[in-house]
Amino acid sequence: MTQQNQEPLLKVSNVAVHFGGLVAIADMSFDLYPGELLSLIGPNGAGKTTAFNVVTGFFPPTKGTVHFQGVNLGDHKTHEIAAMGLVRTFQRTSLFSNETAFDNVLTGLHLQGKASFLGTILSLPSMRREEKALREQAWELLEFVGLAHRANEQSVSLAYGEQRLLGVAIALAAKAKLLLLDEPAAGMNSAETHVFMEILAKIRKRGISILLVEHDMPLVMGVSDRVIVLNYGKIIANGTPQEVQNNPDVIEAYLGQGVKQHA
Amino acid sequence: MKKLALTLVVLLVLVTLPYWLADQYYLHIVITTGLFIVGAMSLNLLLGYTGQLNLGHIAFFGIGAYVSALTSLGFEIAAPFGDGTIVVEPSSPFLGFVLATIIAGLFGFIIGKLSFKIRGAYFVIVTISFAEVTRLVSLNWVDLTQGPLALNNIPPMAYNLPFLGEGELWSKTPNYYLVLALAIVCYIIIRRIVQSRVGRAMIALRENEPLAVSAGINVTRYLNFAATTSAAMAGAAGSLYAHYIRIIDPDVFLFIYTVTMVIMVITGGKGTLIGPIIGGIIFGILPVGLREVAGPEVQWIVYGVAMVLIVMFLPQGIVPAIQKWWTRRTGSET
Amino acid sequence: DTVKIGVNQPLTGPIAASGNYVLEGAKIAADEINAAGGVNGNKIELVVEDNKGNPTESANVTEKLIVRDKVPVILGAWGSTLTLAAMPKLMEYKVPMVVETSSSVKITKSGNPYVFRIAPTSAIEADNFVEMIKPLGIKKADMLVVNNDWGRGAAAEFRRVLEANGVEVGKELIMDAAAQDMTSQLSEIKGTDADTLFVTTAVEQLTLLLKQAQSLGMDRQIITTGGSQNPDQLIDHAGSAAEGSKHLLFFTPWVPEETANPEMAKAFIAEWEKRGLNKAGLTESFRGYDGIKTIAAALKKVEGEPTAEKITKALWEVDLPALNGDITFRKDGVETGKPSAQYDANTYLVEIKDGKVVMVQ
Amino acid sequence: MDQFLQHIANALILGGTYALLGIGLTLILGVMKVVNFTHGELYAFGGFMAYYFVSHLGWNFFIALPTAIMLGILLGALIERLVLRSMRGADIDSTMVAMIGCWIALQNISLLIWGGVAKSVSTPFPTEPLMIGSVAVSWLRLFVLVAAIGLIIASYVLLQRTSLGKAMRATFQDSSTASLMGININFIYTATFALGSGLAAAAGALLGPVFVVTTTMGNLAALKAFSIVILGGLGSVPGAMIGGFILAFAEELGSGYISSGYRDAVGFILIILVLMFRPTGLFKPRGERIG
Amino acid sequence: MLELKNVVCRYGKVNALVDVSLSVQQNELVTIIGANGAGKSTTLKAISGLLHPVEGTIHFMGEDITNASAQQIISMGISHCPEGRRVFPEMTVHENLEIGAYTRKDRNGVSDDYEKMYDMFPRLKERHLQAAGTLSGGEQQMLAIARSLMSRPKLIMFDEPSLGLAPNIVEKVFENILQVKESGTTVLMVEQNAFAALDMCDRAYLYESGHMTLTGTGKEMINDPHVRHAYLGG
Ligand SMILES: Nc1ncnc2c1ncn2[C@@H]1O[C@H](COP(=O)(O)OP(=O)(O)OP(=O)(O)O)[C@@H](O)[C@H]1O
Ligand SMILES: Nc1ncnc2c1ncn2[C@@H]1O[C@H](COP(=O)(O)OP(=O)(O)OP(=O)(O)O)[C@@H](O)[C@H]1O
Ligand SMILES: [Mg+2]
Ligand SMILES: [Mg+2]
Repeated sequence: MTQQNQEPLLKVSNVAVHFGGLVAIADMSFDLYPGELLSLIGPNGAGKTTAFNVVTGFFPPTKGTVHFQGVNLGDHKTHEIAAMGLVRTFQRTSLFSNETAFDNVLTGLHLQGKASFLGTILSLPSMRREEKALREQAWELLEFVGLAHRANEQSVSLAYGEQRLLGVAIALAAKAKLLLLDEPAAGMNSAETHVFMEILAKIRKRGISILLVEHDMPLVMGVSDRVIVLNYGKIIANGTPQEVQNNPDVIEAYLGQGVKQHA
Repeated sequence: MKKLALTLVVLLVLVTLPYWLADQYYLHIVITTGLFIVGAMSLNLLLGYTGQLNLGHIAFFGIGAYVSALTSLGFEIAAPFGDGTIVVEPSSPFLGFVLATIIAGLFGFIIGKLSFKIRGAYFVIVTISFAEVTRLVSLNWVDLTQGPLALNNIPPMAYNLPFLGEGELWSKTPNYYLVLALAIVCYIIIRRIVQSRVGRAMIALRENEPLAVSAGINVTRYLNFAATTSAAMAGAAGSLYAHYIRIIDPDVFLFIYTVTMVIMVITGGKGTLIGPIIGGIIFGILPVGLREVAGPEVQWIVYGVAMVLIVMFLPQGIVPAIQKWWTRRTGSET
Repeated sequence: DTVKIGVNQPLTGPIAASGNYVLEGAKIAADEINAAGGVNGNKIELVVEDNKGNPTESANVTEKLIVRDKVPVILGAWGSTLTLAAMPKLMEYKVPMVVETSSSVKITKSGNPYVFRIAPTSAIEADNFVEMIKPLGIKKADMLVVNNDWGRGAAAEFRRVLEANGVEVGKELIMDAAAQDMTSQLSEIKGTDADTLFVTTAVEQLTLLLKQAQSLGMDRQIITTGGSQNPDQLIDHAGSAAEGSKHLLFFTPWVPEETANPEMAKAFIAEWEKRGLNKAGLTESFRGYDGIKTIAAALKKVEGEPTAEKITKALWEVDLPALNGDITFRKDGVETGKPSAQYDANTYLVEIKDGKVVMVQ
Repeated sequence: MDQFLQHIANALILGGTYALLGIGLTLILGVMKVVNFTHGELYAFGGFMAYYFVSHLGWNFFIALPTAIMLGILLGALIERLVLRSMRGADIDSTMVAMIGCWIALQNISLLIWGGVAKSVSTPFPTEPLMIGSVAVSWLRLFVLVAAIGLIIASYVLLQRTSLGKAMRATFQDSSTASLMGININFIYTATFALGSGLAAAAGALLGPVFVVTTTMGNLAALKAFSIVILGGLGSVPGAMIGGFILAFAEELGSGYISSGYRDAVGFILIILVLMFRPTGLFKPRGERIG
Repeated sequence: MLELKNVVCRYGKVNALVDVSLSVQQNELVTIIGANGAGKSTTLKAISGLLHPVEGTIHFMGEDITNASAQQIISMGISHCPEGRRVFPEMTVHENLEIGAYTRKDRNGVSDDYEKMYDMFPRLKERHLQAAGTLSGGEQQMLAIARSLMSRPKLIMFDEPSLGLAPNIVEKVFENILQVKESGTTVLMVEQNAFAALDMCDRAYLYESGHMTLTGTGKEMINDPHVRHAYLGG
């Protein structure tokens, strides 16, 4: 799967993040290659979500740089980074709460539209055509994650697991080249997780690379090409699922003994 | 189909209003209320859709009023740098109207820029502060604004158009049509904005800013657009107000006016298109009705209590409540 | 039948007190007239509207009084901005208004032939003040005025008169009408070597100002202008801080015998007290009384149906003994071609001495 | 120089006044997140009570003060039960409009009761100023400053140290979870609003003698209070105090050395500037994060 | 100890629970499993009074708590660790624990328990002065669990306690839940990690779209073909 010979799609170099005195990420470097599904795992508070925040430009790293397709993201805002095709989901479910599931996705499709301020005020025909196209895409996406039957529900009134899926749909709507998923399967039972694995596979078929943060080991080990383990803001392991799974440090710091039994 | 019919009826009523509304005094009330409704609609664009409450909205209305008045009256001020004076000759009220709209919009843009990171209560206080500053400037820059001495004898709105020729709008009826036209234009613009991708971007900012930006929405850009548009509309209304009332003093910046607009928006239903209009009609008519029946203090008390009751029983506002009731009755999803 | 008279006053909001006093005065006049059988057999009826101390509202209620209630004449509208806001309506409908309080020079100089002002302008007040300058030994003066047409107007006029009479005018500071803390301005004035401070503002702010001047240990002659600052209220509220302050007034209920028409004054004061109204209101309420009396005098001169047009004409001929003096109108703002009417009112200077109000001769 | 010192003294005194205005609102706006337009009315209410007890019933000021505060607490509790309780869960703007309604109604009720004439409250303090060198300071306002600092410390301790205070913060951060902790949230809502109202009344009763008592005295006071609380950072008690002093210095020096007409403008411009650089005020407690 | 009879719950018009009956005996460990949106969380909400059933009754220790307020129910000795953490964001970690013990009077007992919690989750000790809202997801989950234990309840309800926790922490949490049970507290747990949950519990209920469709001992459930296929992905 991984094409090590290629240019990395995402290049994280010596990133550090401090909050006041507190070191969230000490020193982190890794590459992600086109088409790859890379998992980032590690104990709670290791710095995974913070890594997502830095990569997507929610706040700048204290040290180090992030490159996407060779572009230094240092001087770009989050919405610009998203426009480049680098989109994330959120760990604590994050939706447009008072909107229906459908409108959530429709809003997520923002980048697919061009409607300018003036064009909107004049409501040019092209605008109306575009609007129609967007609505169709929104339906497709809901189908894709299997929420079409919930399209007109208020997103708050969806069950936890469904809200997770909707989050993924919104991210997909932004035409991601690289999708950053923060614990997408949290709150899903193993059956649902299997369904989600299939969705992941379909996403990859669309040629979208994925950086996955997840604590569900069967899922991670099942889908990843490569796994990076973060502990106290440092990378302690980087390799295939097999290697990582049997790495004593990783077992010590993160997996614990029960992992086999759960898998 | 039903909808279309309804719209036509409403339009018919509005257009014929001056003819069956015998009493000029009522027409006067309709005109001033109409201008406030435009203010409320524009406020709603910001509050209802981007979720940012602007408690200084009247500033743009006032700026529009002063700009338009000063353009049509002309003025003479000491040059800011060096000595000598800047003299501006009186020009047409219509030019005043255009400038009022543009300059108010410009201020809206600036406020948007200044507070690009500021949200919620903090945005509220920035806007209040801005309005107070404009009030104090209008009060103290006597050379320009006559300060508390007020700008009076403002000429009425005038036109000079290809087919209609020239004219000045002294009487109420033409002023009414002017306000009506402005209101309709603003309504259509707002409607097109909020029902489009642009509107969704604004709502996204209101609902969940982090998610919005990570979906690639440049929220500050849309906030700015909303602020500018809404300010420009308020400015336009202010201009018409100035040429209709024909006196402007720093009291146009009074906080209570913004409060009135906010009341109109919230009781009517923020984030709905007709909410501000319904709220505007109620709180435009209410004082007039009360004036007939109650003493001054009592008028105010009833006014306040009415406000409380409406939001207590319809916290979402009147229009959403009606919509809910309607969908429940017809069972049809809207 | 009855003749309607519109009354446009601030009855709620920050200046409600003054508006209500004027209204009470107007009512006394109306009752008195009706008790005496009305004018030319017609009872008069006051149609009262609240302008909330807000110009737009003032325009609104003027419109309402004229169009809805069909009043042929109006009394109003206390503050100058309120009056200015009402004036275009007078023009539009050609209805006269007797202006009882507003002092802004503008009002009678903006070419509106429907305003008849019985209140003194700041100019008149200042001119009347001239003979006081020497006796009071004023050499150098500062000014502290409220930031509105009234305050700024007064500052300009008194500066004119003082400088014309060889008095040096130092600082001229302003304060926001709503301001409660003037210590900053006062500290600045305290720093100067002037012997007198001229103050123009409403009575509430004046009370604060006197208190704060005292708390800054400031001792110099303080003279207030404008005529709506009631010494009784100052004595009650400011206590020792009010001691020694001097006030320009247009009516002096403490010494009715000193007023223009003592008998009328005594009767008015008696009626006021009989109605259990606050004595502090007298220096405002007399305006309402004189205003209605003026209108009634005009009505008397009208034959037949009293129309706005006839009343306007009749007002010019009024010659009426009133509380402030004998009211007659002269043309003002002639240069505009449409002159307004102005009455040259009397002014009195009083001083607060050991908690009592005494005239300054 | 003397004048400069006088300005500094004035600013300190004024700062105390402003801080006092702010405290009640830190509870209701800062902690409870209710945009409380009745703040000014409770302030005026406190003033009128002080006036009534001292000038009509001839009570000693120091008995009138606590009584006025108690009544303020009661009035606050009443408003909460009658209006706010049924609006729980309604969004912040609707609640704000309800408060605006109460504000307008209350203000005109008091106009009906007290009339438009200003009232003044006689004070137990000497009217002659305390002279420090050439600088004059009013005893009364010195007392206000002390009282303000006292009340601020008290509210700080209440919120940060007592379990009632913690229950308050918890309730307004997440009321349903708070109820899962066994907190009686109905009580907390009423208590918080009542307490905030009591503090507003306290400010009114203390400042009544300093200024005059009028039905509209609350309007400007409320505007200042809002500015101060937000300048300081919502929910931060020390913030409210610092905010009060900063605003006071800006205004005093602004009007002393720029222009008395632009006195308030200086304050407002300062607020805009501060928020541009600190969008959540000077001392906003942290607790937000992304992801 | 706890008994639900024919409970029906609605959100607006949506039926979230239909005719659910369920019981928990003194000192039992009972788990509820089921798909997304099956109504598991709703059940817990109904018990702790965050939500009142439109039909049916709920009894706790013989008393009818169907329409009691959350606060009353909690003070009767029930603790509910809600779905989605719900820590108090602007309060420190330690203050959150203090609030957890809000109903308790025994000062010393409480301070011992702080120590217990910090031993269970050393990470929380490191962070005890940090604003809870700035904790990582998992840290917040630990805090929520610790907070719910602070009240020393008779019955404790966990809604997906393992959610967002690292595997080794999950083990630890489950061990602790067992300890809690040993120490005499009754436990009702909703868990997506069905295998572990069924493995450790005494009895279990299976929910499907608002209905309670199957119940039995943990072992029985694990061996039930339908459960195996639908929830254990086996
Ligand atoms: N805004 C902040 N202020 C202070 N500390 C923070 C902030 N954000 C994160 N932290 C700390 O930084 C560390 C890393 O947080 P992060 O959310 O990246 O962990 P994580 O790897 O995502 O953990 P989890 O698996 O539990 O989600 C945590 O210890 C957290 O307490
Ligand atoms: N606040 C709400 N408003 C409206 N409907 C809701 C609300 N919360 C839950 N629901 C609906 O009630 C049903 C049951 O939800 P519940 O949260 O109990 O499911 P669950 O079993 O906990 O699912 P999950 O395992 O995803 O947490 C779902 O269909 C959900 O859509
Ligand atoms: Mg995380
Ligand atoms: Mg759940």
